[in-house]
Amino acid sequence: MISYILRRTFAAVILLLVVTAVTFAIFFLLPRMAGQTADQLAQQYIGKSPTKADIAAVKQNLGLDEPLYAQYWHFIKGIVAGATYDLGPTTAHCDAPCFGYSFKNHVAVWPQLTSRLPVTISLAAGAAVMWLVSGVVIGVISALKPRSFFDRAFMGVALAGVSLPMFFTGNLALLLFTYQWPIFGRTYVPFTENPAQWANTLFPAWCSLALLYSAIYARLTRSGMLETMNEDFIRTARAKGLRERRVVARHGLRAALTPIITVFGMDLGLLLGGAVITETVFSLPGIGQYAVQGITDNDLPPILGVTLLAAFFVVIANLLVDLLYAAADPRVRLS
Amino acid sequence: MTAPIETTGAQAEAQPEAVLVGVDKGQIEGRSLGQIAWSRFKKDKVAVAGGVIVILLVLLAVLSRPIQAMFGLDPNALHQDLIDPNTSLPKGDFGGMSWDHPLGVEPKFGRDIATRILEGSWVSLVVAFGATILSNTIGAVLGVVAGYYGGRVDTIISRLMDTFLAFPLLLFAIAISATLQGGAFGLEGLPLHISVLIFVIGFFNWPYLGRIVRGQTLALREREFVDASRGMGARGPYILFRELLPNLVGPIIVYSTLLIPTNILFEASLSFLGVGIQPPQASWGGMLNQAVDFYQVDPQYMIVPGLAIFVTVLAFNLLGDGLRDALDPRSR
Amino acid sequence: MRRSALAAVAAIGSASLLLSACSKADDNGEDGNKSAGANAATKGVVNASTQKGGTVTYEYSDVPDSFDPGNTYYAYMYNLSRLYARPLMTFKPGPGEEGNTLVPDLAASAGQPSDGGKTWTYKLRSGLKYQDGTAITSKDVKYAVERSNFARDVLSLGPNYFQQFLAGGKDYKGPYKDKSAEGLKSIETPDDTTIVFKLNTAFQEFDYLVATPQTAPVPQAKDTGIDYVKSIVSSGSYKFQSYDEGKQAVLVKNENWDPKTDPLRKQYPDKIVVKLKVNAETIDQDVQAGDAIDLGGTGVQAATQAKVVNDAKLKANTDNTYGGRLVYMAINTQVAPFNNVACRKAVEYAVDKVSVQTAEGGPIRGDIASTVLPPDIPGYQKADVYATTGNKGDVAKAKEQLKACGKTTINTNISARSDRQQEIDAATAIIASLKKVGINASLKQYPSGKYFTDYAGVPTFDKKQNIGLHMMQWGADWPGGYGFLQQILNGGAIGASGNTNLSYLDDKQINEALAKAIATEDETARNAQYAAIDKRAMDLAALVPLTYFKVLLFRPDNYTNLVSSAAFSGQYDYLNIGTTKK
Amino acid sequence: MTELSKTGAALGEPAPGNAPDAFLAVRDLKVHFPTDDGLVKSVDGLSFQVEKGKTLCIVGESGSGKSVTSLAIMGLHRLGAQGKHVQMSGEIWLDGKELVSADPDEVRRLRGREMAMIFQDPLSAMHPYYTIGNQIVEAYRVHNDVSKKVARKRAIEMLDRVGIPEPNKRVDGYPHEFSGGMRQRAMIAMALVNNPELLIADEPTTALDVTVQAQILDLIRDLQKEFGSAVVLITHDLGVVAEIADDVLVMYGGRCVERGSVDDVFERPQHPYTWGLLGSMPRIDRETSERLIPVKGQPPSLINVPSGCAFHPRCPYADIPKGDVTRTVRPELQQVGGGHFSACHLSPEDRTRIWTEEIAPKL
Repeated sequence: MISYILRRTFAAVILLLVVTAVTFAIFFLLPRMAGQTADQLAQQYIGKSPTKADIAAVKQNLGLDEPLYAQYWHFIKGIVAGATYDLGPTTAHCDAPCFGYSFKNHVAVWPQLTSRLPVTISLAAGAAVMWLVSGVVIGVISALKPRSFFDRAFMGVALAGVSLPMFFTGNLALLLFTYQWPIFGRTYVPFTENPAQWANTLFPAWCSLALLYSAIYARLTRSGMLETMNEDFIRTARAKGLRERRVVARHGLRAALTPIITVFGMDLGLLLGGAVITETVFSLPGIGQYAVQGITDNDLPPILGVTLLAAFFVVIANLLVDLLYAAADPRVRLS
Repeated sequence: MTAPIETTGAQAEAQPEAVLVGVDKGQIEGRSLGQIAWSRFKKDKVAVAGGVIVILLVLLAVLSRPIQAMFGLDPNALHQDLIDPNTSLPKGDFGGMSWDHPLGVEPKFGRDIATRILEGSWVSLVVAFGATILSNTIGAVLGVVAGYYGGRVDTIISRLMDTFLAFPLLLFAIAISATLQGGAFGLEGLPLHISVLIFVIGFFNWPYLGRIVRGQTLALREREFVDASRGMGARGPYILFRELLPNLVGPIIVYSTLLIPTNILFEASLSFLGVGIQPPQASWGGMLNQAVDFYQVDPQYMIVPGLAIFVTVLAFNLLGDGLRDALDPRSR
Repeated sequence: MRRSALAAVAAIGSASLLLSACSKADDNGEDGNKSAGANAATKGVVNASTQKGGTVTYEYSDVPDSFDPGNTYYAYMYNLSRLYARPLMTFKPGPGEEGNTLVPDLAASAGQPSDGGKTWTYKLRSGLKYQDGTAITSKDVKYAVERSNFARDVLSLGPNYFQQFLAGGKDYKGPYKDKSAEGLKSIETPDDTTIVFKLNTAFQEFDYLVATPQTAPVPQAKDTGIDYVKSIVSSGSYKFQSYDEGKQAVLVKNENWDPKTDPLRKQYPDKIVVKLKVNAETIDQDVQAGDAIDLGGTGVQAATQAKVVNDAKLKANTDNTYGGRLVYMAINTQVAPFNNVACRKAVEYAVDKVSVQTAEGGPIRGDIASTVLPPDIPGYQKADVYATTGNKGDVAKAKEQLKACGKTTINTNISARSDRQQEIDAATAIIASLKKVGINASLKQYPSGKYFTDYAGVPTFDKKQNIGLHMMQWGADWPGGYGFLQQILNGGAIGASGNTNLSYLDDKQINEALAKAIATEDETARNAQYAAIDKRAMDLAALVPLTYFKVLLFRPDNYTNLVSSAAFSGQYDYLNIGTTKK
Repeated sequence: MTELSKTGAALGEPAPGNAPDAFLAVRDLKVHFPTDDGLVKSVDGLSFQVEKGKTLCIVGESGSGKSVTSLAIMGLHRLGAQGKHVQMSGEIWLDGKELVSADPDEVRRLRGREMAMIFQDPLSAMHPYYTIGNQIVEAYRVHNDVSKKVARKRAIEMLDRVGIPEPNKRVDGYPHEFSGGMRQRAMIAMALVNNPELLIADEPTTALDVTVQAQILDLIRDLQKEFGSAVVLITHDLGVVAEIADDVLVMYGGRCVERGSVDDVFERPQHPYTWGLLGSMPRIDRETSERLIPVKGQPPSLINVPSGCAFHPRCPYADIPKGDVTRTVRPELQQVGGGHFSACHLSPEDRTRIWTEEIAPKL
């Protein structure tokens, strides 16, 4: 088991490095794809009628004229050791882990991320609980009575849920619950400040997300459950004379739910990486919204930062899932 | 006579089965599987309904421009006489529904919503299909290669998949399409936006099908007919594309049908966030984006495109589910 | 280019305003203003009161470029920053155009021009102190100007007029690079209360220039460049208690501010809170609840307006007035066939301005425009060179001009800023009306961040992409004709990129007239010249004026001394707003 | 011999309703599954019985209904998702109790205690997430109210009994950590943990290689002796049959085509299908080429079973009886000797002739 953990962790770290490299490269190349020169990039950071000298200065401060690998190296160094940028009279310090420095708003990206993370986590966690519970329960019930009325009804709803665009349901929810009948709050309140308010404002967002995901999970659970209940070991369990309830709970669920851990982990990871649309629709100041902000300001460091953080979450989620899986399924540990 | 204990289990098993079953197994399967699937599918009313709707939608999309021409519809024609300048909302109830404008008109411009939905349909489907084809071509080829050759090739491709799956797809898509908006690759305007969308949506989610195909290939690789053709001295590529791929058509089709709706949603999301199709070109996501400013005073402007997306996606999902169930009854 | 509150408009994406319009220059018989209190703050001070104490809250849906008085270019920050940073001159809190009156702030009196307006001398009031009690000297003012105008690689966000007009400004590298004791030679400080600006050309509106926050004193010892924003040393009636980047700033009374040195500020509330990144709809709710002011000052959301429009009581609490800005479409005089004036005139006649106005949100959003200068800018003179019946455009006349230009049809492109809904809407309407006369324009959108640096502002790019028309909005940097016209009509300043003169009009007559006007001492004469320039530009059909931008503000009940000032794009003057709430 | 005739007699007179004296008796069992494609008649009127201490082997090609029969006895068809749809009729008497009509929970309580089952592929038949011991303990504690500790001791003792080395260590192993043979032994241990009187083994040796096969069979035989339980062993391997069976039942298309003692069926088989099976049974003392007489054609569809004799489409002798009786009339089981039954239209003479002249010499 230990060696397994070590192996997976190592793999995760490598993966993370690769992802950062690729991400960085893309964001380095993108503007150039769009035909931007280092000069033009620098110019964005200066007001109007800039002089050549100004541009040169900015270019140098931002290291825009350095080659890709050099910039990447600085970036990685920044994450590990922090970085400093020469800004004329002062130098801006960006302490480790330095996920970049937004020259548009003159703030280090990392503190911004950490200050916004709680929002995204609140959103993701709350929704996750909702959809996991509802999804799995519904899935199991329908699987035990396949093609029953209940099953058909729920699967119908689930399919509809999967087919509804988030930004549609979200706005509908807003229209109904914050405008038509203003039951829920509009501006995010930190849990630490006022848990009740916190839940109250997040509730519509949770529901909209949960609707989507629980639909997916109901379908996953159902098919997984159906498959498992056809397995030989279920027949064996019955042959032992176990009560059906025990067969389902101890033998069926255990096997059917394990693969769902994987999907759940991945989804959670992705969601933490920025529920961009949900945060936009419900104007929650999470990291997804931060990325969108960066895009409207065309300020790359925040976008890059968020993307990397997101990738980080996914990879970590991946790792945890693998470990969980290994804990759940003895067969994995060997391979 | 005494029974010969010495017979090996393998033989003992092989003999009666093989002999009694008689002629070539593969054939029978090959023939019947498709038939069974089809007959099952036909029985699945819902799926058939989905299929019908999908066909209609595709027709609608393909004929979108001709229809407009035929009835002299212009998605960008203004009807501001139908707008109250002080509220910029359509005059009359239900977003200005009328015989000329069955689905009402837009705020501000009074453009006919029905026509814009029609116009948006082809954009939506072109992007969705394009992206699906792109990602599934990459996925299928790499998947089958990984599965067939195994070893180092497999390792590399699998790692590649992990890497791609680790990318926050939506963020990437947003960032890329936002940056390339002004013009890139000598493209601009609608062609640029469509191709950028196809690229960002298609290029990053190939690993999903890739994994499926790889798995299937691993299973197939050991099957007799592959050994057979290998025995007959067929070379890698031949086996890959003439022997293996045809047997993977099933899963690929199913997965594609299920990927298209996802991509439709994806395109809509990007256009909704304002980094996809750009106005005045009509697109469903774009319409929703516009509608957000008005949803409290003119909800119907938001609901129409929302439902358009919903119905389309639902139809594809129904069809996809039906196909999958037909090919793999256990998943029912 | 004063970005003013437009960015905010874009950010909020607020599309339409629903109140029926009304304001001085607009006599199209709208009756919206007949109701008691509507537009009251544009005519006088509303809730005038001297009540002290309480907390005044400002809310903004976005973040400002910077709180640093030397590094901002937004009207609302010009307005707000005066609470903690006193410029040499400033605007008198007054309704409408009365607010355009300049009054001395840090200076004891208006500037003394000499040498025909090439030299300007200001005397500071006595007894001025920073929040830490140290004295404010003219050196600090000099330093403030140097840092804000000459270190573009550090503080880049503000305008750089001083760099343009101070003698030797082009060669000075700014205080961060040039450590020499005397710094910029063309600003002299003979003693601690005197400051002298030596210009490279006669500039009669210099008082307006020194009314920007850029002249608010900054102690060199305390300046940390870009980080100064985190530790701003107040010279005004309030000082920073806390500053949370991108979230909120809290201002409290500055004990070391002496009322005797300041006839303007009253220091009514105990506390001033500026909340950033507040959801736009929430702002509307809070404003209507009477407990907040929309810092951006651009007006309420579509939904709120829907509520307001049908409610006389609510309507009575609103102010709908000019935002000191012209929404127009520049015709690129260097891109064929618009190098031919006839073709440009064809466009002038073709555009259906009512359609554009409706697309932008109706009369509330702006009045139909026919001149370059908006009505609330000195020098405005009513005129309509290309009048068409009902402003709905005139296809016949347009076709005529087209023929005169030797064309039957034109294919061109029209550029707009992708993140500015209003521009795109206007362009969409224009495209439709141009089509009627055989001009096929297709919309091209570019991110506003690069609009001038990479796209519309780059002549070669426009030629290559055949972009003959540019959507544009312009706000005066100060309520004077020069500040408005110079940036968008001066042919002398056309460069390889970053141009704001999107007509690329390089008309000798205009260029000279501009130089002449700014040197003219007599104000009425000066303004007459601006009017002439305006007319000349219209005769050359350099641009199509679309609407005079207007804002719709909701007056919070609990706040006192609310007065909408033309000097700040119609925003309430933030200097002395108090609250009745304890 | 007397034994055989006795059972034969018992089977001669079917007495529906009242309990037979046999330990396990199946009477006219029918198991049908309705599917989208039609009604699948997996078992269609099957009767047989087994005494304690005896072993009945059910042989037949896949899809002939052998496994379904076993599951029917265990009452496993009526459980789970498809349970509702199964149509079962006939009687299954176990030690005087009738199971088909019995309350499912009653059957459940018998399951694992009085009757236990060994499945074909132990790897998939054991839960991958639980240790072997864990699963045996579970099986034990369902029917015996004892502490985990006791149950565990029992499990270890059983593992030891089925010949698993160092059982007290292996008890905590997972199925995938066991070798095929060991797994099957564990499976058997699990089945026998409650000393069932009826042991059903569904192809217990198929997945294993010869040597292990032999060991497993020996094990089953020994255990049977020890517990004196009745064994129903399902297989398509006549080798296994010859090895272990007392009686043999040949199934074809969901019905019994021939039944009798091992000697009867192996020495004087009466049904062409049985001949086919025997013919296809390899023998090392012959050349491969000449020894196989394969039965041509494919197994019958269980949805629409061929009219008349289900085997006629593949039967080389289908034309010998006059008229098209083989195509129209379904042959009934007829006693062809003491306790030896066969369902075939061929006249006894023809059968003896064909067997002695055509088939036997080739074997």
